[in-house]
Amino acid sequence: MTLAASLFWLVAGVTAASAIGVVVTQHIVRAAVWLLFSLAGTAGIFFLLGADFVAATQVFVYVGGTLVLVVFGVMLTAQGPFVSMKTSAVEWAVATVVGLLLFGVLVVCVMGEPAFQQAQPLKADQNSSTVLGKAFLGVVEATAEAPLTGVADRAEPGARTRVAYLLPFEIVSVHLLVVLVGAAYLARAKRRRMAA
Amino acid sequence: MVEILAPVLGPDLAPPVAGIIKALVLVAFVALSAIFFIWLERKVAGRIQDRLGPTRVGGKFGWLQTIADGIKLLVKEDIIPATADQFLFRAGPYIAFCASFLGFLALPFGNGVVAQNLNIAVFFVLAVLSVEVFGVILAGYGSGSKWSLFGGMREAAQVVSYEVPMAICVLVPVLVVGTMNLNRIGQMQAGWFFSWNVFRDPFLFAAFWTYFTCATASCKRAPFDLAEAESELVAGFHTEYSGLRWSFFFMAEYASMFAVSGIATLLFLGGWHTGLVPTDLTQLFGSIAGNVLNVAVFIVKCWLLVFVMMWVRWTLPRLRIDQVMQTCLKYLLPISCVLLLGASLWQLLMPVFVLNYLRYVIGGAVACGWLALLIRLVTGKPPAGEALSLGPALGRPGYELAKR
Amino acid sequence: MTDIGLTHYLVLGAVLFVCGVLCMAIKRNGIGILMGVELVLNGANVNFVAFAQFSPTFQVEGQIFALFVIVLAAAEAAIALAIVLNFYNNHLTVDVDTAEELKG
Amino acid sequence: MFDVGAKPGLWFVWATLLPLGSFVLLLLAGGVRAAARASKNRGGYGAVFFDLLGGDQPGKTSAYVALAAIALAFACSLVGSLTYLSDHHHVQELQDEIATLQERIPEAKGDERARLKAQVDEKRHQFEEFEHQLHERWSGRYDWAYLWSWEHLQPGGPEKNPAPGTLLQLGYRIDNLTITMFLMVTFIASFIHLFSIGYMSEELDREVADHQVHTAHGHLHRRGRFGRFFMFLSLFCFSMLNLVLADNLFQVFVSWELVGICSYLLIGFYYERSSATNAANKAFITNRVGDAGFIIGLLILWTYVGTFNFEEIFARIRAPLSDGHNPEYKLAGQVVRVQPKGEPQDGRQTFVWTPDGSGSHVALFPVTDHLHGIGDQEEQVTEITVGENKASSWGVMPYWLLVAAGLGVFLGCVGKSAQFPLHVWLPDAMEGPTPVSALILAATMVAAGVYLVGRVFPLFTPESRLVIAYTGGITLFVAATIAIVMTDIKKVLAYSTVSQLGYMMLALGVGGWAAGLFHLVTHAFFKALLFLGSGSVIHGCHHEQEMTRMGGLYSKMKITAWTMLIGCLAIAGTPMLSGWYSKDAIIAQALGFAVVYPQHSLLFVLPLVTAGITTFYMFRMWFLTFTGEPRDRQVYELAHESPWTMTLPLVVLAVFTVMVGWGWPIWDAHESVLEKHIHHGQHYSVHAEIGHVGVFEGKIVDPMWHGVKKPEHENIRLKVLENHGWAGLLALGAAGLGAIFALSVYYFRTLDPAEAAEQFGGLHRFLAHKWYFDEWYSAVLVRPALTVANWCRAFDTRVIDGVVDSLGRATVAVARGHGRFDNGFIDGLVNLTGNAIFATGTALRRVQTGFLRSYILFLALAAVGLFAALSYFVSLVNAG
Repeated sequence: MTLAASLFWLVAGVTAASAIGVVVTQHIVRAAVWLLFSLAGTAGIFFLLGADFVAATQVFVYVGGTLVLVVFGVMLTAQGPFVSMKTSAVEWAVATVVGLLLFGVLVVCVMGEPAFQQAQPLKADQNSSTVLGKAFLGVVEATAEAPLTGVADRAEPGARTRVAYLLPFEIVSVHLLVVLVGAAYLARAKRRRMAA
Repeated sequence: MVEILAPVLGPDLAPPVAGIIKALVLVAFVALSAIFFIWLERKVAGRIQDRLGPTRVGGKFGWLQTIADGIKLLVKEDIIPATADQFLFRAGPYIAFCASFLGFLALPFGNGVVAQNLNIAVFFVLAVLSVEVFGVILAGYGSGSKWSLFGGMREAAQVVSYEVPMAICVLVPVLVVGTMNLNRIGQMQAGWFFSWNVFRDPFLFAAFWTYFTCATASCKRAPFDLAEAESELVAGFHTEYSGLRWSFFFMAEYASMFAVSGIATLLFLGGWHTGLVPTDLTQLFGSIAGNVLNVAVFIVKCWLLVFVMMWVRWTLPRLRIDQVMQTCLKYLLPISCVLLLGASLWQLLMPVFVLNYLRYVIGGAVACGWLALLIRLVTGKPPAGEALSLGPALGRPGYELAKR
Repeated sequence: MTDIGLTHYLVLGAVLFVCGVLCMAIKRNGIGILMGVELVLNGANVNFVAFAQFSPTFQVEGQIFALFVIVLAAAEAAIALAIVLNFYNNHLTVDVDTAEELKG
Repeated sequence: MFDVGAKPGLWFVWATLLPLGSFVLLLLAGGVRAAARASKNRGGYGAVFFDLLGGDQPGKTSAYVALAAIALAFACSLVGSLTYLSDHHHVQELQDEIATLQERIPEAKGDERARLKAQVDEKRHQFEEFEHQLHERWSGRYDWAYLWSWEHLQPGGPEKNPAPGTLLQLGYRIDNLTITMFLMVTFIASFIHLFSIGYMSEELDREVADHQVHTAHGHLHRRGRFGRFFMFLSLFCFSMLNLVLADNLFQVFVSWELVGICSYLLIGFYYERSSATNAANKAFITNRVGDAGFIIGLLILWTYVGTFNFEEIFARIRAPLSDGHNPEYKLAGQVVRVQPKGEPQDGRQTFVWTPDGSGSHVALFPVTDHLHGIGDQEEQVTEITVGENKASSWGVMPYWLLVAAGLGVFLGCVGKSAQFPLHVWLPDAMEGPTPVSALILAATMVAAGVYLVGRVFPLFTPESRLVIAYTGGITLFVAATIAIVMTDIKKVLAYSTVSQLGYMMLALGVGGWAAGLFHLVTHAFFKALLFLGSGSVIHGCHHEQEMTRMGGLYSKMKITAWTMLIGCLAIAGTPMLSGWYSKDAIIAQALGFAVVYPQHSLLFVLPLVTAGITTFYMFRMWFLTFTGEPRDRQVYELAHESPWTMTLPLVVLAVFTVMVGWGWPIWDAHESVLEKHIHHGQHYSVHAEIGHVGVFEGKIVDPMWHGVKKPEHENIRLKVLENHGWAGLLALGAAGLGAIFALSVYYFRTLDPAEAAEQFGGLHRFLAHKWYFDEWYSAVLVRPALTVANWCRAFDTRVIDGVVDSLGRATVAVARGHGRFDNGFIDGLVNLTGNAIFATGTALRRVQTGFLRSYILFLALAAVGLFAALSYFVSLVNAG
């Protein structure tokens, strides 16, 4: 077992186990902790995949922001110090069956696709943030044909369309801002309702 | 590190071993510096409060005080309150400490002296440091105590808010130098002190102070230490903690203090460069010796910044929580946005002449200011009735340095 | 076992995805459902980044999509939490089973 | 388009548009203010607007806007007129040269004669060239609307098939008459505006009490309508100026109707008073009668001539100045009458010129290629063939239709200028505010009729002109007799106006084109003066109009008295005052006409006698108002002189009343500069019809050159010039008699007017009832019309409504049947469908648990199904 493989198994195991922990635990704050581990594990997966910018973003946005927000929500809406809403055993059973079915189908799909198994990792020695920055600015290096999907992006390699992601990025930023404003609006205290 | 180990251990085993060694060194450093900081904090507090601080344990300066404290904490009974959520209560300190510690992975102490030379180091450090708050929240929630809960809530609100202007302030130098690689940023500031980023343009100069304020707040240091406000919340989120778990919180706090100071140093204050010689020290003294000096310079700079944090802590009164939030959202956030915008426009619009030479003006002015302050400190008249003084802040009778 | 390929990552993504779906299906707590959504999105993200690593035509887009997903997930979380808060204001609980006004 | 340098006529267009702009501005402002009034208490923008626009108490801004517009219009017309005069200076010089040369031709012999003729030809060529340039400079057209025609579909399109009458135009044409009218209208209107600011000042109040209107709560109280008044004035001025500016009949007609509308609005300004609304209605309806004739005239011209443009109409009706061969073209400017010859063949009809002027048709020029030579030599019978193509089928028109067209247009003028028998509206129009009376009756509306008669003068055949002359004669006499007995100061002036308009019509009818229009201008000045004077008196006496309650006001209002005296002297025809020049010219013209046509001597006697009557009633008015003992103490005590905004126009108008007719030497009635100026502007056909004198007693009188001259015994113009002195003396004598009579009766009191009225009771009653016109109209026209209307209404309510009602009832019955079907069957079907769907929905809704989580499970299941199916199909594809 190489270092990369063992790291993968470690991180993936933690991630998957934490994800299962999120499902299984009855306690919502604990679920949040499991989710934290799962998300952090995902960030680790991203590091392993050479996407360090995405990984850092994952940590920054998810763990530092979203999750804190979630916990906040938990605390704001808690009725007692330890709230757990029990789910009936039947529901558990049905959900588990459906989940396993879904998982099975997905795994079959993934495993059954030979292209997936033949895919070789690209060399991740390039600085991913540099690549991303270039992509945002529309500077795209020549890349090979697509072996994964079997569909060439263009007739000859290197003739990729120059797509700048700066505008989508800006749009998403503005979107985020608007959403935050909207969330603040939605969540603000409703004096009217209190009075009524 | 890997290159050194590879001939000995082989290519397969070298990377994990190197990683483990790095991690251990860092853990040791963090723990040691925490010990030092705790001692320093006591001494500084003592001096500022017109007393001597620890003197008994460990000889003249009381330098063994922290060790004694540590031993005490280690042997203390580990109490978990009955109402506490066991899992969360246990997990909180480790999460906090791990988050703080992770930041050091990408922090270069010298030219190339870094555990993992990440391309997005600044981003990474900020990201993992932000996770620390999660541990605090869990501790506050899991303690099953109202004081703790309040502390955790305050901490969450405060840190999440202050992260925004802090990140924007970090963006200002990143934008100017064009990379997030801390090592690279440090290398770019080689040379005399006016090539430090902080002197590059007025916006960076202002960004440094803003960043430092935000960093102080995000380390929940006074005057922003609402999470552990003793006068209101007993001890805030760590009310219910004791022993080793409690000490982890303090290690985390001091570690993150050092980490944000390190970022400030690297981004603004020339990193590991002394600013007194025109090149990197590695070029003068070779790779090993130069880097040792570099690391020393870097650590001293960070300590100085940490010292300033302590100085501020024992000087300024604590703010109210609403004042804290108001300071962030109504002042620091707009200020940081303006700085970002201003720095961008400055880069775009300023003539090259000004861009190149303004740093000498700012650097010269600041240096002159420091010089004047120093002269004033040395030659200034002490307050009436006092024999000898080093200055208004430290000038108290009985201060050892002054007596010497 | 020793050679980690695309499939491994995709299966991990599938695990996260299914866990998320299950979480959504099982949790009666509104915030729990939100966590499920986050998990689902993470599963998708894992796939995206994995494809970015394994497919040259998707090298850039995979990461960018992942970034967008993260950002939009943050936005979604903010909105969802606001909705949950409102829900709590109206129902004095976060049990989504009480929100059955629209049932047939 | 707005290059005033190349097209100086645009000065006048600007002058026309300025009042329109003022109107639009005031209308918008008023509209905004009215819209904002609702929100004045509510705050917000509306209230701010409302305050900005004056709020409840309107300021004088509207007056200043209107005044500025009309004053600027005057300035524009002045600039334009000066440019025009400098342009035309050369024309008149050329005309004079040609006239003197032509006078010498008959006496010259042999070579000398040929040389003179060549010289005249050359000069005439120069003249035509120059005039053409001037025409370009001083006229403009804008195609306003095309009347699409099937002609355009023919091969070649509209260029090759120029169907006449396919377009309406807006245009302007500046000539001597236009500039005179422009200056007069804008000048007088400016001062009327100024006067109105003072006179209408009480309309500025937030609340005006109208003492003549009684409601259940006492007198009527209403908001002041200052702005509205000036808005109407502006529109009025625009309409009038546009009428004068127009170069085509259609534009004239539009303006004509606008003037009518404005008069309606202004006469009915105090519309709460029933008398005012009645008067406005009367004016409007009476004018409609005239306008019906106008429209008929327009239609005839449109049908046969195919254009509304004055120049084009005249060019078609009247023979050209020259046929291109013979400079002494005998038919120049005449209406050429032709007679059909033989039967029409192949849709073509041949017409023959009848030298004796008895043809049943009129040739329209340019007729065809055969035109050349019509009337060239009297022996030659020239044939016109029409019907070759569509365009030339307008080559002739029936003569009686031309007469009808002329009379139709004249009927319009009769209505507008208040001629007998449509004069009844004018005295009632005194219900409007006095400045309105001055504007309508002095400078604009009534002048429009006279102006139009002058403008379309070439349209009138001798028969039409005779009708015009007699209409004018009857009008001037009838109105003057009524004016004698009127006691309302404004009514006196109203009838005086009718009478004076009669003078103008008479003058035009007997061929005194220049005399009639000259009188129009001078009359505008002194009648505006008199009306404004009367307005000043009324204002000073607090709305007292009855002269029986005035008297002795001289000491109270000296400026008004003096200026009105000047007006009276002018209208009476006192030498050296403007009225003298024009009235002299008219009476001379009438005398000349009577000499040539002795059977129409009445047309001379009537104006002569009326000149005396005019003097009498004008002085009667002045004496009753300003001299003697005050007959009503209360009125006298309260009387006061008017503010400067009212007296200034009086003084200025008085000065102009004196001077406007002057020439050098002043005492020579011939030498009026204004008259000469108008005279230069007449159409050549006037000369052709009336007669022409190139040089008279060594002076150039009519600087026209064409060779056609009426024989001496038919040349009215010659007779006028010969008898001018006599006519002047007679008129002066008549006026003197009238003045002496008035002096003796109303100043020296040698005769008691009341006694006289008693003695001639019948006559007095007859006159006081205005010749029973209103009663007669009521009996003959109004009541029969009402009766017929009642019959029609009865028919309508009984028969037509009955049919409609029964149809309606039948429809309702059918609809009921339908309704039952609809309710029973169709609704049943619809309900069945609805119920079925409802039942299905009820069954299916159980699936909708409302639990979010179960939906998610369904979703997951669906995903499972989808993926399973998908992978199955993919495996199938991969396999095969």
